[in-house]
Amino acid sequence: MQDSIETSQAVLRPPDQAGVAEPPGESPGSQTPMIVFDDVTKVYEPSVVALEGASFTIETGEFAFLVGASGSGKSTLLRLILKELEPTSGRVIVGGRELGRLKKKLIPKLRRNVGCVFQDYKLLPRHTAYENVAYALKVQGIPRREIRQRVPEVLSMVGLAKKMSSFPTELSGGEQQRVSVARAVVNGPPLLICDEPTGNLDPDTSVGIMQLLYRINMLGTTVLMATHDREMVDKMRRRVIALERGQVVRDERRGGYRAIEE
Amino acid sequence: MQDSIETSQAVLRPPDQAGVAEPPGESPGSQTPMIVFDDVTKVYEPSVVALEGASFTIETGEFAFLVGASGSGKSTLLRLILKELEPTSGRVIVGGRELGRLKKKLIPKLRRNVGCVFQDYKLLPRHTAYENVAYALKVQGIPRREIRQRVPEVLSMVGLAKKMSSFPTELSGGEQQRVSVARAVVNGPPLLICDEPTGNLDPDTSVGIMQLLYRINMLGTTVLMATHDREMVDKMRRRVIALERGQVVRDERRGGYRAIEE
Amino acid sequence: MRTKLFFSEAFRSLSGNISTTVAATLTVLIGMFLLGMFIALGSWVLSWSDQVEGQLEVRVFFEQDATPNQINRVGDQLVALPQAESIAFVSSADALDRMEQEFPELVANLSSNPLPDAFEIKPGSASDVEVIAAALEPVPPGVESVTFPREVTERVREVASVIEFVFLAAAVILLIASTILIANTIRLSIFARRREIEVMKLVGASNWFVRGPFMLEGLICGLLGSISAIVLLFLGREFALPKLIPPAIGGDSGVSAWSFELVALIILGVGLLLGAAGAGITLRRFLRV
Amino acid sequence: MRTKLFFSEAFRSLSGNISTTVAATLTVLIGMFLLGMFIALGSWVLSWSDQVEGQLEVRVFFEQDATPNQINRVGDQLVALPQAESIAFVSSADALDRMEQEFPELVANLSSNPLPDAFEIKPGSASDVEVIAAALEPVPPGVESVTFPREVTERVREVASVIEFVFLAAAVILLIASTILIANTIRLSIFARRREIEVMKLVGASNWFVRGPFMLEGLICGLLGSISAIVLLFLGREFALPKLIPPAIGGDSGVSAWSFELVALIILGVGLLLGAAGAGITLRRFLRV
Ligand SMILES: Nc1ncnc2c1ncn2[C@@H]1O[C@H](COP(=O)(O)OP(=O)(O)OP(=O)(O)O)[C@@H](O)[C@H]1O
Ligand SMILES: Nc1ncnc2c1ncn2[C@@H]1O[C@H](COP(=O)(O)OP(=O)(O)OP(=O)(O)O)[C@@H](O)[C@H]1O
Ligand SMILES: [Mg+2]
Ligand SMILES: [Mg+2]
Repeated sequence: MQDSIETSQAVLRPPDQAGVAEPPGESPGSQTPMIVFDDVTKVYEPSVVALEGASFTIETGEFAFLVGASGSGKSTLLRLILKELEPTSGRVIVGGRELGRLKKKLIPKLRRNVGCVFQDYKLLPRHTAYENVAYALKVQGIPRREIRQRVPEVLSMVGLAKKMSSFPTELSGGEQQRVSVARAVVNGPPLLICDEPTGNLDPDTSVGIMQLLYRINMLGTTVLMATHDREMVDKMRRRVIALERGQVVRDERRGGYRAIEE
Repeated sequence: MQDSIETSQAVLRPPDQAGVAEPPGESPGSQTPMIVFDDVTKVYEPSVVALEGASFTIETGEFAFLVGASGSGKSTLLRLILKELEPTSGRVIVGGRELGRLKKKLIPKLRRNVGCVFQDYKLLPRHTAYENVAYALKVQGIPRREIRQRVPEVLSMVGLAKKMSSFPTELSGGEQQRVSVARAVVNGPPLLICDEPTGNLDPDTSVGIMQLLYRINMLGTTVLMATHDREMVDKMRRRVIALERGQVVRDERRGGYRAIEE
Repeated sequence: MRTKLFFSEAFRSLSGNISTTVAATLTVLIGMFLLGMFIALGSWVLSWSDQVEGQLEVRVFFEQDATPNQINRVGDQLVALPQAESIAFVSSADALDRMEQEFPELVANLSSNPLPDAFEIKPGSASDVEVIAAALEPVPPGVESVTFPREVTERVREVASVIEFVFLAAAVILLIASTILIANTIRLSIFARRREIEVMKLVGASNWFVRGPFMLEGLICGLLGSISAIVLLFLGREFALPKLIPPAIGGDSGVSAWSFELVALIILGVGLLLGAAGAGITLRRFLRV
Repeated sequence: MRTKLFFSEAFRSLSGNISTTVAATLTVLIGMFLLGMFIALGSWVLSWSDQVEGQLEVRVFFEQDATPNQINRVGDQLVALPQAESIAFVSSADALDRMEQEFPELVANLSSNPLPDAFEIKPGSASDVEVIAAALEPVPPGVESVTFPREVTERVREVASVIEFVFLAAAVILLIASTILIANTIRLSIFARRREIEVMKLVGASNWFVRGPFMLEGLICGLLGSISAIVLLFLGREFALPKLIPPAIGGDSGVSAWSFELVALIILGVGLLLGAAGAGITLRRFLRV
């Protein structure tokens, strides 16, 4: 019933370096940071302070975890990167472009260059697993032939080769989550943001997904991942940004889920 | 921003023993099992075998974990208990009543006696957190005065005292999940089924929720919980039913997340 | 208690749901407005065609030597006919006066009055014409001939029946159309909330507990829509019509639409019924969880 | 390529969405059916009132001693009038023949023919009556008098204008109502899918990429609805009408509705436009993600 997660590396593509990753008018040698948060505050009307003065920089090619208690502002931070929300104050810069100044017309282009695994999956209910993943390619005008090849590859990678023609309502929670992962990575975006991509997965499947993200990162994609999986964070020893009540309280190069003083 | 999880035991109520827990015409002394699965098979049209010959019995007052890989049939099993689905073959008996023979009219009564935390929360989008929890009491005709007292208590217990008047779209993923937990436990049902109630919660909040479920179990409520939280299962050492491709492959009185031979 | 709950749920739902509420109300409004307009118009046209029919005449001409006695007997006979709405006696002298006005040259040359005495009978409706004529068959003594505009009568009767038919058919079609449209809108608005209904059922709500607020909501939409339609019709009647229709026709005595109150009542009833029943029936499909 | 994608998305959406598709199509169907019925009925009634108006006559009576020359000159003058639809010359002998049939006693006593020669002119419409009469002012030599049914003309003109107004107003109201209803339904059906639109935008779809399939869907609903309405109207005209309307009226030569093709074309155009534009405009609200 469940496919094993394939590990063929062939289908993973290096990110499209002509995308937002490349700021205009700068030499390819000196990489601009992928994400810059500059004193960003987000207040939901009327008075919920979800983020408060968050400042950090994520370099191109980094792999960073975002941790914090439930309600600490992780999803809010990620949604700012997609320009799904506007910050109340401060600047968000993605791939060298300040999002506050990004023209409305260019928002779709930004989003095509930022793969996103949503906490609530956000699958299209009237599209099958295959079509959901294909949609992310169709919006870019990728030729049909290429879509027909890439989508099954990616779905096999997340262990859903046999569920391609199932609709979201016919998939288990974890299967839906994996479709969301597949959709985020299918077009090899330079930046990948994942909001708890393993929350509904058993430990084994989680490890498979993490390996996939790891490999994608190795090929040059910047990955920012919000998670509650303590074990995973502790094992990976990557950069950890910790939020507490909307404030960045810890930012370590090779951190664990908890601060060391604990 | 986040409330600490209260531990006041006063608000927890022992389950209503006059509910489905009590089979008609049997002496109160000899407890009937709470849940009996008798060779249950569930095939989704046209040919997805989600459960295959599952048989087990859960006694009244037990605390049992349901584990298994993503797509192994956990949610399907739990949905059968709520009579949200009908088994393709086999019998499901809850509180002594065979669900296949339950009259349509009595389904609401069954569901009022089975608290359920849904994997996808299933909150009413046009109702606030408070109203979502209150709805589970209103359907029972509980007086308004009592609702006004109980709902805030339960929401405090899950750490959402300050989010009572927020709508689901204004809550973080973990907060929505906790509202779902609060709704499931608010009327002290004799049976509580939880489908990954901590999937979107950080470890600390998860522990708080687990403690809550544990206390509720201590007061006599039967709890059946599907989960991927290996640590939790290993620490609790309670009954573990493991599913694999729809089949019960392990059923241990004091098990861990993995089988011992592994 | 329960009722209070229903109301509070229905109002929450209405306000949380402005978009669908407005849509449903608007649909009721339009359906009921068209229906009301049609009923008013139709009843006016019917009354007008009635009046036109009433202007047809049956004439009874007497022989030159008919006795007053004979004339009176025919007169009594006519008065006894319920179909005869008005009866006028036109003496031969009156007839000559009329002719003199029309053709002065003609009358100037006459040596004697060639015109007979006559009765002119106006029937209640076109179909009464022949009944009256038949009542004078065989012609009573002293009567020379009974004439009536056979062709015109036929014609008026046909036109009237066509008009009646067209308006009846149109009203029925409009009623059916309104019903479908309103049920349709309610169905869509409930369809948009089927997940919500599913959740309600899963946490133990009985069918009636789910249905109550939805039906109340339908009732409220029906009420709002109907009342708006009535207000619109009223405004149209009071302000738009008088300016647009020449008073000569608008003020025609004898021609009148059904009373506005009656039309309003019909609209209100239909609107409420469609709103509530529409919601109740549509829900059935979604309650099977 | 892009177009193909749009089509496949639109069809998927239509079939995955039967409930809302049917609702939207049904709304277009009803709106267009009512509109079509009204246009057909309206144009028929207008043509009928035209015909009734055309039966009004202007009569030109000549003096007893009018010369053929004078009569011809007036005849030429009348022929030159575009408002005169038909012109008939009724000689004094013809007039006497007519009268003899109506009042044989009268004519029997006449020593000479007192009736003058005359022209009977049928105007194109009621308002032309006075134009024709005015053209003969001052009366040409040899003409005794020009008469026309002043009161009846006035009356017919008023009735015709009321009928014209009522049908025009009703058609406009129906058009507005259809527009609102269809926009409404489309709004509801899109509202039910706003989450879907949000997701599309979040994975990088441009506004037009989202809008395309929805508009195509609206177009298809408009097409299906309009065609069904046309078929229904056609069936109604072919099978229902002939059975219900007496042939005497239905077959009236001279009275005719607009051609069915024209009505069908109007319906089709309006339906398609409303479907596509409705979807496009409604979407704007939900594309701001
Ligand atoms: N639309 C909104 N309106 C008002 N408050 C909101 C809204 N969205 C989120 N919040 C609040 O902002 C805070 C941060 O939410 P966010 O979703 O960023 O948390 P999170 O870190 O992702 O939590 P979780 O781990 O539970 O997903 C929470 O307290 C939440 O209630
Ligand atoms: N409505 C449906 N129609 C067809 N197949 C379904 C349907 N619902 C679930 N399935 C399939 O049945 C299997 C079991 O699903 P179920 O939701 O019970 O898994 P699960 O154990 O809860 O998984 P997870 O941990 O990911 O939530 C899966 O393979 C799923 O794809
Ligand atoms: Mg979150
Ligand atoms: Mg599940």
